[in-house]
Amino acid sequence: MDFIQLIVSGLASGCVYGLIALGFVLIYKATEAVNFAQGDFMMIGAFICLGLTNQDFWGLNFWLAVPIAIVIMAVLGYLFDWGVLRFMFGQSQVSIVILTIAVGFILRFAAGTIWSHEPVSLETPFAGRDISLGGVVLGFDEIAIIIVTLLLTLALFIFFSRTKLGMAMQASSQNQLAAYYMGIPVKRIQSLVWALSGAVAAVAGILFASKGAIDPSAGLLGIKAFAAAAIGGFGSLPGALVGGLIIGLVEPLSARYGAPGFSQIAPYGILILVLVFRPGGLFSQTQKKKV
Amino acid sequence: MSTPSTNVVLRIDNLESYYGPIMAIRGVSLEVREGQIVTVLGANGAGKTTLLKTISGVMDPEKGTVKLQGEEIQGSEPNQVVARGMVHVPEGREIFPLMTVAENIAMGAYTRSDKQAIDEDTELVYSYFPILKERRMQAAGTLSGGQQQMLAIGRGLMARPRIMLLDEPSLGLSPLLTEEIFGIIQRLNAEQKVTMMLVEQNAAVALSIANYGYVMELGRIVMADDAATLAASKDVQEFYLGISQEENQRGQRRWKQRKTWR
Amino acid sequence: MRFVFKTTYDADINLFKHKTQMGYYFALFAAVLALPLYFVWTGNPYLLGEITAVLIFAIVGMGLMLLTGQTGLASLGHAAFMALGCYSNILLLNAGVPWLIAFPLAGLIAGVVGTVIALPVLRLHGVYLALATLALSIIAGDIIVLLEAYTGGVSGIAVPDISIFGYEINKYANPYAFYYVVLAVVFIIALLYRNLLRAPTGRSFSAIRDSEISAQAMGINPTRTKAKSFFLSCVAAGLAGSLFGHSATYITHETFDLVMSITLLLMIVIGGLGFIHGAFLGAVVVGLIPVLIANGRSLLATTFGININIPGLESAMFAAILMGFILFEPMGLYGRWLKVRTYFELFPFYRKDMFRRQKSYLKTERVQ
Amino acid sequence: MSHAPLLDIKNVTQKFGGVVAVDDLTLHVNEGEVFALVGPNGAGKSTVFNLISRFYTPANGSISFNGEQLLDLVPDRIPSLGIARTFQNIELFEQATVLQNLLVGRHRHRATNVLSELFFLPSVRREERRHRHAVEQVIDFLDLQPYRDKMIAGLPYGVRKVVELGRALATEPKLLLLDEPASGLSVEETQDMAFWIEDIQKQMGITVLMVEHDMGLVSAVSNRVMALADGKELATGTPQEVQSHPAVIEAYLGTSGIQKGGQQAEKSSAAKSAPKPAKTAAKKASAKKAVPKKAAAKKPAAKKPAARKQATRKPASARKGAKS
Repeated sequence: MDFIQLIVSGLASGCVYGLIALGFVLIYKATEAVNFAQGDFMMIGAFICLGLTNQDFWGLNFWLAVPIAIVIMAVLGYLFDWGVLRFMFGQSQVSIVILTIAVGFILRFAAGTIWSHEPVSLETPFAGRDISLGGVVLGFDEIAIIIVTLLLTLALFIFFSRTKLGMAMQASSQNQLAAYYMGIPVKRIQSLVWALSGAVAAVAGILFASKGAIDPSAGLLGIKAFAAAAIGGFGSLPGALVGGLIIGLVEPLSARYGAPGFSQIAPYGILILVLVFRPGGLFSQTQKKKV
Repeated sequence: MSTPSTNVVLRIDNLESYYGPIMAIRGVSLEVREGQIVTVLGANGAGKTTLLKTISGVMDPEKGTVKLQGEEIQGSEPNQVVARGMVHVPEGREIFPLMTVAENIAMGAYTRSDKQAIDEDTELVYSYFPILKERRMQAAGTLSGGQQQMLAIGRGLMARPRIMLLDEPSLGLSPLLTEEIFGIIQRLNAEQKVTMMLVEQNAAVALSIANYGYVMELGRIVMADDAATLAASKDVQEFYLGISQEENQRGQRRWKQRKTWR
Repeated sequence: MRFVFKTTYDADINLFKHKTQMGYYFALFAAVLALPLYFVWTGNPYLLGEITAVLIFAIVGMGLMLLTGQTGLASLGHAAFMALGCYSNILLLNAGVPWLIAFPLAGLIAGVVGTVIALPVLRLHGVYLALATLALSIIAGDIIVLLEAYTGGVSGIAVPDISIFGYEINKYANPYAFYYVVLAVVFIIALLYRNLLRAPTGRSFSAIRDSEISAQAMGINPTRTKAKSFFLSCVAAGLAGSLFGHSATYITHETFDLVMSITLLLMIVIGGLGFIHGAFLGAVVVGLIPVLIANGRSLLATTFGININIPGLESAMFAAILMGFILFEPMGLYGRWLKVRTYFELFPFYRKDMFRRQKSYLKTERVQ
Repeated sequence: MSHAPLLDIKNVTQKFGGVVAVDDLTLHVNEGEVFALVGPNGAGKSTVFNLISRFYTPANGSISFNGEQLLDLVPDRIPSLGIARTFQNIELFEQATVLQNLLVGRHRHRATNVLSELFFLPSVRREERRHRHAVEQVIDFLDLQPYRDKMIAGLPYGVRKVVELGRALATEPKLLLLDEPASGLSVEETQDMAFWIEDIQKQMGITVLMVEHDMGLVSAVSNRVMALADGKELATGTPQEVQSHPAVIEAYLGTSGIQKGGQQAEKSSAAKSAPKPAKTAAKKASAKKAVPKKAAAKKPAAKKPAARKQATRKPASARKGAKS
């Protein structure tokens, strides 16, 4: 039973990693850039929702606060691309990566200044409630995380592979010039992707904060989500989820059964192993150049 | 519309364009009339590709105007130009390598929403290039060079443009396919009334299907005339068609005959 | 504009394009040699310490530039290789090895171990390589803790002083001597770097960066070439790490953290990727901005009595300034310098739009 | 002259997923000849090159060069045997100058190591001078002087093609693989290319294997031609034989035989001056394959290339006379 309990909580935290990784993959799939601030986006999303709904702050109804927070994050994402990244259009990805690193620092500072550096929990209607299934106690928060993550991944997967807009997003990442030749408004599409990833970050943040406390440095979780995205194969949405779950499971298991200090290293060890044996990740999307 | 041949679709005035500090086009003026096939000839590096890119908004001009059906479009985003009915089919390999052939072709119709007509056009493209139909589930990046060129052209057709800019459609294609592609261009022009602006190294074929031609050298237009007149001109024959007037001496080729416009 | 009329192949092979250029660099060298005199005169060597730190950053910057700028491999793990050099140096010194042997040996160890660790991930490209090295960098901190017996782990370890033939050099006791030691290392590395770039190996590096497949078709072994670049880069990182240790005098598992790795990459991008000058310019920016921010803050406190004490403000300001650099100088500082130089060379014929950016477009990196 | 062929490809098959790109192909290239591969797009021509370069490993078969088994070697060992190549879509080092690109071509002649290069020992300088000298000869040969210190990124397509040829020549190969050397080149530049290929063969003694669609160039420079379709051999022989082969016309050449300058050339002087060899070639083909109807219908097509060959070849020999 203990083992199953461990698995369930591992799955839940894996889902959070997966959600953050989903944000990376969205941006990467559609713009080929890596958003190092995705973890901080998540943190900000959590704080916005928390600021709207917690009794210490505005005290809005939770079900009202969640969509508002998601919309605010989407707008922020859009504005970041529109106001900052658009000046960098066509520049190398390294520059964009560095921009996002810098933004992460600024977001962390902003969050600390606005909401303090103390860890806070999001007050959710399902906090502290659980059901017991044959000896296994499942928290409502854990169930919510798993269900929402699965639905979101599925929805995004369908969006990217079935809809015209989703296809256009992929097209504009693979060849910006050709996408323009097709009449795809590449810049606006990129802004939309940033909005989308902002919304996903908000969802991830809300779920994360409902499960435990959050503070401005929570964004550093993003680094583990990187490992998740890379394990899954950086351009693959289901890959991000699978990668997140792998990391979520490895962590508690290696902490329980491994040597002390090993659980810190294990996720990255797995990442390196995956990259060595499958350089493009589990759901590899790379292709050999044809000459 | 009673006299379509006098209707100017595309008019370029005194266009200048730079690659960094290098002036690639130096004051080009030309016009394309509705229903025409206009070809631009010139050696490599003459600025033909840059000209097309500047027209379609992929590059920003420094000076001058580009008018599409009377409206100035210079310096606008390429997607806005496409929305106005002008499609640029680029040279080389500007495809989406990780998407399938079918998805690439579907992207060609991005600006359209008439699903039934899109399906018909897709079938039309497949009928032009059966090999693409055969390979439609294959990632486009794994096609051979010539097949990618076919894909680029087929995809360009999907936008149902009023005017097409074609940059070296025959690049890397077999003689048979080259012939077929020019047949398709002629048919589109005759049947669908698509106006064409064609840049092509294969000057003989280009002139044979074009109504009007321009010759570019070092970023300038140096000759402009009816295609037939150009084809008969001594300089064009010598430098673009490879026909020499007298028995050729190899020495003459290496120490080039001076072009009269230089 | 100066046109060099080349009459021998040596004109292309020599280090300097012409006599005047050589003159500029000798003048620069003389200036940095004489710099400590100024601080002797003012009697406050605090700023010299900061300049020494900048030079140390320039050493690892050159190493990373070789890897990222020349070979096109982005590393987010260079702080780990600095740590490798630093701890090797300390352990060797503590084992009684003289500094003159321990120091280069530490660089060598960093190079060899770094390459062996990185070898399996060297066939990765772009973001995958960056993430793999990022993982290395994260693991490094934990490994240092695990090896507490040797590294001091969380509680840290003291760094012995430099001793050259009995002459003890400590950053605080004799800052001038320490400055010259660092300067000598900088000079040697810069010279070797330049030498490499004008030789076949340097060309094979940029060949790998620009087109791996055609480099292969020219007979260049990609893995071996990347490994070479990684090795040399790690040696530079190891040497810089050792000097950084001497400069810090006490290090813990947090000294060489992920933030440092990221800062290093920031540094060379801001300086200008692909140019050796970029490593120096970037080091100046990254090294001196925190000093300026701190000075500005103390200035506000002493003259206006305004005490700003918001946690994280400094790093946020630092980040904002970096954002400004990237946004307005995407080609890096060296790119700006080239523009300024062209302006003066062509004066008064410089056109404002000469360096205006033409629209540019990216293609996927997933096809390699 | 009965020694073994320089390049010997035997029963090679290459599949990509379900697609068979090269199907049990056998071909050999003799020392000193110019051998051309022609065929429809996707026939597997470039795949043959990539097999020789060892970018692909065939499912079965063998490839030997000068007695060495290429399949035992890794891609970066191939140039050291003396095989150089160009690419269909130009794979130059974009962020480097023309000179540096050509110097990379000298990589296989490198005699220094990293350590000596770090300290730039006199031996390194000596080697560098030697490489510079060799590269300078290539620059002279290809008239690349105006571009010597220019970045590749800013060069027009035609010049890049020449630089790529130069980089391959800088390796001093025994066998040169040219992948569509004339695609995207103007008539004028194609003629230059033809002269260069001829000089490469005759004066430098380098064997050339090329893929090309411009039948004018193919018939002007090549000794033997093989037509491929669907990875299989369609016909092999002299340019005339292959061009008049009905299956080749059907699958590849088409009726009007479009080529740079081809159409007009036929109408004017060339058609008058040299219809004879073409006719005999056509007759030969029809006699062999016994499809007289088709061959007769395609006669005009078969005529042209030969005519063009005359037009370009003759002056070439004339110049040689003038040179010596």
